[in-house]
Amino acid sequence: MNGHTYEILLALGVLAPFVSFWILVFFGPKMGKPGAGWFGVVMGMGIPLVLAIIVLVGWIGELQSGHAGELTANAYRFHWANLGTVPATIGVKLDSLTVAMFFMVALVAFLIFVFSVGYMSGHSDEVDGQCKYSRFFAYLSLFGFSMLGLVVSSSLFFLFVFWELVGLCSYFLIGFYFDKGFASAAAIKAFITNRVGDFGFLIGLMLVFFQLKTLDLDDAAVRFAEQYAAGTGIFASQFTMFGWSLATIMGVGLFCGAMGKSAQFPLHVWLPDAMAGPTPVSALIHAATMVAAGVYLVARVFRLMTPEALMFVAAIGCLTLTLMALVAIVQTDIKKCLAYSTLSQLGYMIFGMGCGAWIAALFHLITHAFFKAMLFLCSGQVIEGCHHEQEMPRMGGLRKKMPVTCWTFFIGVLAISGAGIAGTKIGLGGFFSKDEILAVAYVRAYEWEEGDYHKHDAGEGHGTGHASTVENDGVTYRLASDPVHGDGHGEERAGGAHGDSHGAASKASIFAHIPKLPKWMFWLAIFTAYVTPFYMMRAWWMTFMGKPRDQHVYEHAHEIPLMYLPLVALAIGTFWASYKLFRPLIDDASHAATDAAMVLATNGASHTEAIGAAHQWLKFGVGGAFIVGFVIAIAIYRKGLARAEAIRKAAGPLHVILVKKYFFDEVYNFVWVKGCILVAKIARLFDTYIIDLFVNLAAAFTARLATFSGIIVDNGGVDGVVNGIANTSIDFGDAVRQPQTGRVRNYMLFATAVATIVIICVLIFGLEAQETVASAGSMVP
Amino acid sequence: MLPDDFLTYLTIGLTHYLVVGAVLFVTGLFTMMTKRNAIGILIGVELVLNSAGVNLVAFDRYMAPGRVDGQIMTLFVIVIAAAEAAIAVGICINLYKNLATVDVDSARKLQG
Amino acid sequence: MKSAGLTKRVALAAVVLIAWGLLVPPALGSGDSATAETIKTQAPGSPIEAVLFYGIAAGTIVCALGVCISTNIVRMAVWLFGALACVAVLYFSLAATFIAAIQLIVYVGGTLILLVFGVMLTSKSASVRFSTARWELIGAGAVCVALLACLAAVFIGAGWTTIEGTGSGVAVADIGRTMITKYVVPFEVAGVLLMIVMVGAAHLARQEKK
Amino acid sequence: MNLLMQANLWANIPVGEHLAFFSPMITLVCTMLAIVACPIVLGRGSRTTAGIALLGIIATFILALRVLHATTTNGVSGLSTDPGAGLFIVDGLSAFFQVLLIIFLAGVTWLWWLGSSANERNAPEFFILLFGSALGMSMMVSSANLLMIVVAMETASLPSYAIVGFDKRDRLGAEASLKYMVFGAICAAIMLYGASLLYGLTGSLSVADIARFTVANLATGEHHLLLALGLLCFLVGIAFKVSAVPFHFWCPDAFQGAKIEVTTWLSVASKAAGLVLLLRLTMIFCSVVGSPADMSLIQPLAWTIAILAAVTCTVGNFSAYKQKSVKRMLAYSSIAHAGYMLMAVAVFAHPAVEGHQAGMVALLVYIVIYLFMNLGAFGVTAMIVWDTGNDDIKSFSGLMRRAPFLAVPMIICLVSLVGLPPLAGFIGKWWILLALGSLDSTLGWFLVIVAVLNTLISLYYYMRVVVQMTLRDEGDPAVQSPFGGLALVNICALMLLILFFRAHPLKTTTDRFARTLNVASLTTPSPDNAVASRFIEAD
Repeated sequence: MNGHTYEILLALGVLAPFVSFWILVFFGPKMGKPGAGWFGVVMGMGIPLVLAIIVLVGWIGELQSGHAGELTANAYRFHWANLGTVPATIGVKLDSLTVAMFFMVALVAFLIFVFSVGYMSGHSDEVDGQCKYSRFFAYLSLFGFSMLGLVVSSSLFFLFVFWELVGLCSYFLIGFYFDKGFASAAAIKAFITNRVGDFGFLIGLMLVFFQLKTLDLDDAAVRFAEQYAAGTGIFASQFTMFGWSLATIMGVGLFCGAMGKSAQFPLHVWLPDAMAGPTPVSALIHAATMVAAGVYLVARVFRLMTPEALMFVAAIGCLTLTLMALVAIVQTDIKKCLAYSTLSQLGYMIFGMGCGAWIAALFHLITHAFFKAMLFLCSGQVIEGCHHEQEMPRMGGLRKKMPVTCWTFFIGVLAISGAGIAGTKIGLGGFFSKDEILAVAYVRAYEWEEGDYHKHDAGEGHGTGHASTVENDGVTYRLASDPVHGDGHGEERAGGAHGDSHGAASKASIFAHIPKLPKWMFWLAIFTAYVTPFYMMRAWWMTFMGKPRDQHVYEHAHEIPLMYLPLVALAIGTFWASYKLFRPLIDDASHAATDAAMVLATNGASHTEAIGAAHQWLKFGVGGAFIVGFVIAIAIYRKGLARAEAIRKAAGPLHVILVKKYFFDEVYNFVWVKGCILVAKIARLFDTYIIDLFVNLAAAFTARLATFSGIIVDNGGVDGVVNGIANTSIDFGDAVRQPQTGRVRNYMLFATAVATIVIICVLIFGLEAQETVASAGSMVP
Repeated sequence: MLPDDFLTYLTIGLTHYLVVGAVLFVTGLFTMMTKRNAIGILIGVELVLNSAGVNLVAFDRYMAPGRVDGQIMTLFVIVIAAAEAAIAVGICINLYKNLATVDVDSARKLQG
Repeated sequence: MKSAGLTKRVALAAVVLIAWGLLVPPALGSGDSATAETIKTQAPGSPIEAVLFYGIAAGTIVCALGVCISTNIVRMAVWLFGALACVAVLYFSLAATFIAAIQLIVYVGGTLILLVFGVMLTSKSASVRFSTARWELIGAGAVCVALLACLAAVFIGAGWTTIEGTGSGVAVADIGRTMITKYVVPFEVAGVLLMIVMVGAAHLARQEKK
Repeated sequence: MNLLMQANLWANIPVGEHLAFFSPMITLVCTMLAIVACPIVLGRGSRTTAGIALLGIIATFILALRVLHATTTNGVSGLSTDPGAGLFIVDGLSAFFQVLLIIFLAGVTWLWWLGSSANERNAPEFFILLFGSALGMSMMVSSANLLMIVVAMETASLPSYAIVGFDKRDRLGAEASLKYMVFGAICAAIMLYGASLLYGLTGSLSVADIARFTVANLATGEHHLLLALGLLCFLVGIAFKVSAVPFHFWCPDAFQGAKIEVTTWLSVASKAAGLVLLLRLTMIFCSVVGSPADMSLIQPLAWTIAILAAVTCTVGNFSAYKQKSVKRMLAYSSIAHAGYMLMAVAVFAHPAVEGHQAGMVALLVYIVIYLFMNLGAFGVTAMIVWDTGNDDIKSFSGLMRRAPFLAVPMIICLVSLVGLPPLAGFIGKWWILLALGSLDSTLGWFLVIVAVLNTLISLYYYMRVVVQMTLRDEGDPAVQSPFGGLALVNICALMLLILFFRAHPLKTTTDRFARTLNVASLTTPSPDNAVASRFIEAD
């Protein structure tokens, strides 16, 4: 194919769900119950999937014929508007990563759409009886539009636009069961927590815009490298904050957006609550696609990250993956357990990004999308089958009632645990991706010397772009068990050199001093690799194995083909597609990022052996981890819950900490609510001693303050920081509206009083400046 | 018995008129802010407008004699005052028809 | 009751007048005479002029205070009449005879009558009093006193470079000519404005046919 | 110009080609006269009156376009770098505003036709007041003389007071008009007092003279207190017009009490006129500054406007919380938006020379976008009010089901009001932020932070309505709304989408207007400008 065929196909794929959304909004109710759903499946995701397959097949052809690089370089942009003097473009970013992500999103989403038709058939109309069914698919379609748009955006600006749209859809879908109070609370919590992250994103975006003078992803990377080499622009600034340079702040700011969307450590609070949404939504948005958008964003702006910023990324990822895995151990709600496992896996991806394991992290993203979507759909099947029972202790023994679900779930457990036979090519997706992240982390922590990159690359990376890429190709580290190794993709795809010759010259110097990774990060990641199999096996065992613990639930349990067929498809994907198909694409995409700081950690020539060696012993340490985890889990849960109960008693406070999720919500409560109470107390002192002087004038104000503090004190147990902030805002709003008494004379009094105070201030400050003025007056004779 | 600069007391200057204007201004404001009768508030507005008139004419006399801009401005102020009064009385009558009172404090349904 | 109110008012007026008298003159000396030489020697005012001014100014201020203090709307209208008339006399003393005449004709003759109509049309008993809350009085009073202090301080502190003109004021013809040349646009607009206002006021005040 | 001045005094009367620049306003006056006269011949019916009004609007629109064309393409317009005591300036800015105003007037008339024409017995009065305020607003933006400004502002205000209480059977309307009138009267009086002080200082009513005096005063380091006092008092009047805090109290009460088409009219037209007037005054102030270096002299002005903007924005947004009446919520929202727009004016007033173009373009773009957002949002509210009889937020519940063609535009308008992409509101805000950022000064960054935080704050109360429409449903019956109304709000929503995705034409157009005004080169005098300027010359 030639011209801009791929871009046009991708753009059509983005637009189809948008059209579907509008049609469903206006005509959905008339389509009726299964009609609207099937329309959503076909129009909303079927078309994009077909287009994605066409593009994928074509693209693999291009890779083999070596034209992909040119196509990437000539990707289509059209001028949208001038922002100030900076032209903003709208366009499609066409490279292997886009193609891979597009296909992954379309495929997973399609399967989940199909699942939803089944899931919603018995589910949705319990509220109000109208509109709800079609509305669900309308939202899903809108989400599909936003997510696909996010993936193809070539400009950071439009990426942000779709980013916000995705957040909006998430908000709508979490709050889908709005009649349940907790669902709307969770929706608001998610929305506001994400805004906190987006605030950082916006700062990063502004910095990119003002300092790099572009919003295009590729241009920004080029400018960034140029500015570093010349010491101009963002690198000329002496501004620092927390010891970070402006360039680092830009990177951290952009990452803040990812922290919100991917629910990283301090902003993770919304994701477990988001499980209040329908299960297909949890699978699609809160496990497979949207939350991974953060990782995708980091991958896209990787080239704008300084080593300090990446260290921050790694630290956040490391904290998230460990802490959340531990919480998952004690969860009893099946969806919450999966949610925490998602958080932990997202932490792995972010951690991998921070380490420089660019390929491995994205690869983990894809494999995770498949098996986590599958796991969530299984849980949806279970929940639907068990009559909306979500508590695992009340399940058990379901394997007889829902065999397909049971065994697909088991495949997911194996995949997430990284099951595979060490030293061979046999294993599931998670086995390879997670191990690769750990191997890179090991090298960064133990065998990395500051300036390493400089040393090696100075000698090797300074060829032409083409040569360096080929050379890199030849020595690019591949896992021992890489199934695509040697199948020919590697050599041919180098043709375009990805227009990165500019990077080759400057990259040697930009990140000459990449620091070592602290060792604790590596060990925490290893530790978590042992925890993961444990809690996953625990969940599976409690749900499907053993004896039924609740007869009522057990009797109700059933499964329907419309829902388990997508499961089977995803299970196959877990085995095959994720590895066979996506790994080479991501590998190829990595060349676009090789001028970045630390992809070299995996691609740098001299580290190949180091990483290979690391993996040689890691693969027994980590590759076997799943067996250890499984054995412990089975040992504890084999005979029901009694043993677990005993351990819980023994663990005591530790268990409480985990169940309370490290008291995160409570700490937020404490800081905000107690802070407000303190303010209220101070205000009350003010009441007592000063306000009384203006008794009547201040009466309304005093009353207001009292109510204000009253609200805060009475609702001491408000749910989390979000309500605290919201209430504070609302109360501030009340305070601001105090003068709006409805009495026009008071309006005048207030306005005049403010004006008088301003005049007095002007006079006081003006007098100082007027000392020498004798007279003034300009006369026109 | 008389102070030495007694004559300066007798020299009426610009400042004198401005101070009269200022007093009119604040009495007008005070009237507007304290009267509950809508017509009373209007009377306050007239006072404030008159203070502007006094200022303008005084400035015209002392700062720009021969130019008539100030006086013309005063004329327009008077016209505007008349127009405002007409509209205001209309609005007051309308209020009275609806509320059966001209107490502005009773018109407080719109608030918050 | 009535006399007590009157005493209170007179006392208040006297206090203000005394304060004003103490405040203004010394500043005048430093302000005007210091700069007068640079422009033009200023003729010393005649005692009669001064007495006349102080008399009218006192009248204006007493009437304005009367408006402030009265609680009865009809009394307020009467005090306002006094204040407007005094201002007209001030205009006379400023040699703006045409403006003074207009002030009397339009304001006193038109606007004030309009207000009195308003009073009569809207009040079943013209002597209805609405009491104002004490804190509002105090607040408004504080704002107004502060504002007056500011204004007075600025006016007295400013050294005015005044120009003595012909002193005889401007001819009415000048006003008329400027009005229809330089200011013809606002003049016409004012005409349109009056028409609009007439329509609006008539609509609002008219009894709606059922 | 010289010829005119050499001729006798009478030649200062605008004649001939001058009159052409007044043609839109003259047409408005003629339309009013026709509306006054027509009841004698044709009767007082709504249909007749609306017909005449429509003819007037069309004629005015064409003439306004002609003026716009003349001022922008022929290069005969522009602010003189020697703004010699002009009374009235017709240039690209005022012409552009007039065109917008007429478009909006047509929209409001459309709303009135849909909602009130059927049982309105006083259509002529309504239209005279509406057109009267439009006349005042279109004069305001051209005024460059204190007297002219005062007269124009009163012409805009007085009919507005009356029109708010137009429905005499409506208790809330009466109350609203009283409050509006009383508050407006005090602000106008204070403004007049300030004007008298400014006149006293300079001996001239021309804004240019006052500006020159100010700059001269500041240049010598003499901060004349009277000058500050006069300017502050004068600013009160404009602050009232744009409902800047603390002169915003009238706004929510008047907007809630008025008929919805009147609210729509005031929410955009009155505020925009005030803002453009402020921009005009700032422009004159900038123009008399001699050199770019001296621009820092007007720094206090920029800071005054900036602080006003920040406070207005914040108070407006916070006050909108918890409002039950959607009209009232939108009123507070309009206060907040006035704050955003004031930010653009602050950019314009900022000493950084590059701020001129950016600030002006940002303001004009914002006004255009704001026009559609508000017309759409109020239009939907209007149809809810007509159908259910109140504008309570509860009336909006389940609107997605009851009237998807109302709910979707409403969501679009509200999200656009928040300023989220992909809607035009984002563009408006983006350009303001960009203009602020381009200043690269404390003032700019301060306002950027305020604006971004305010956007976050505003999210909550707009979303409340969205949530009510989409997620709540109390089973109310479907909304019956006229087709014309649906068309109106959907056109507005569509415009918001178009203006986002095709934002460039709007930007280039406004850029062009800004360029014809030579705002970028305000401080570098060129003789051409002086010759080409179209003043109704004074003196």
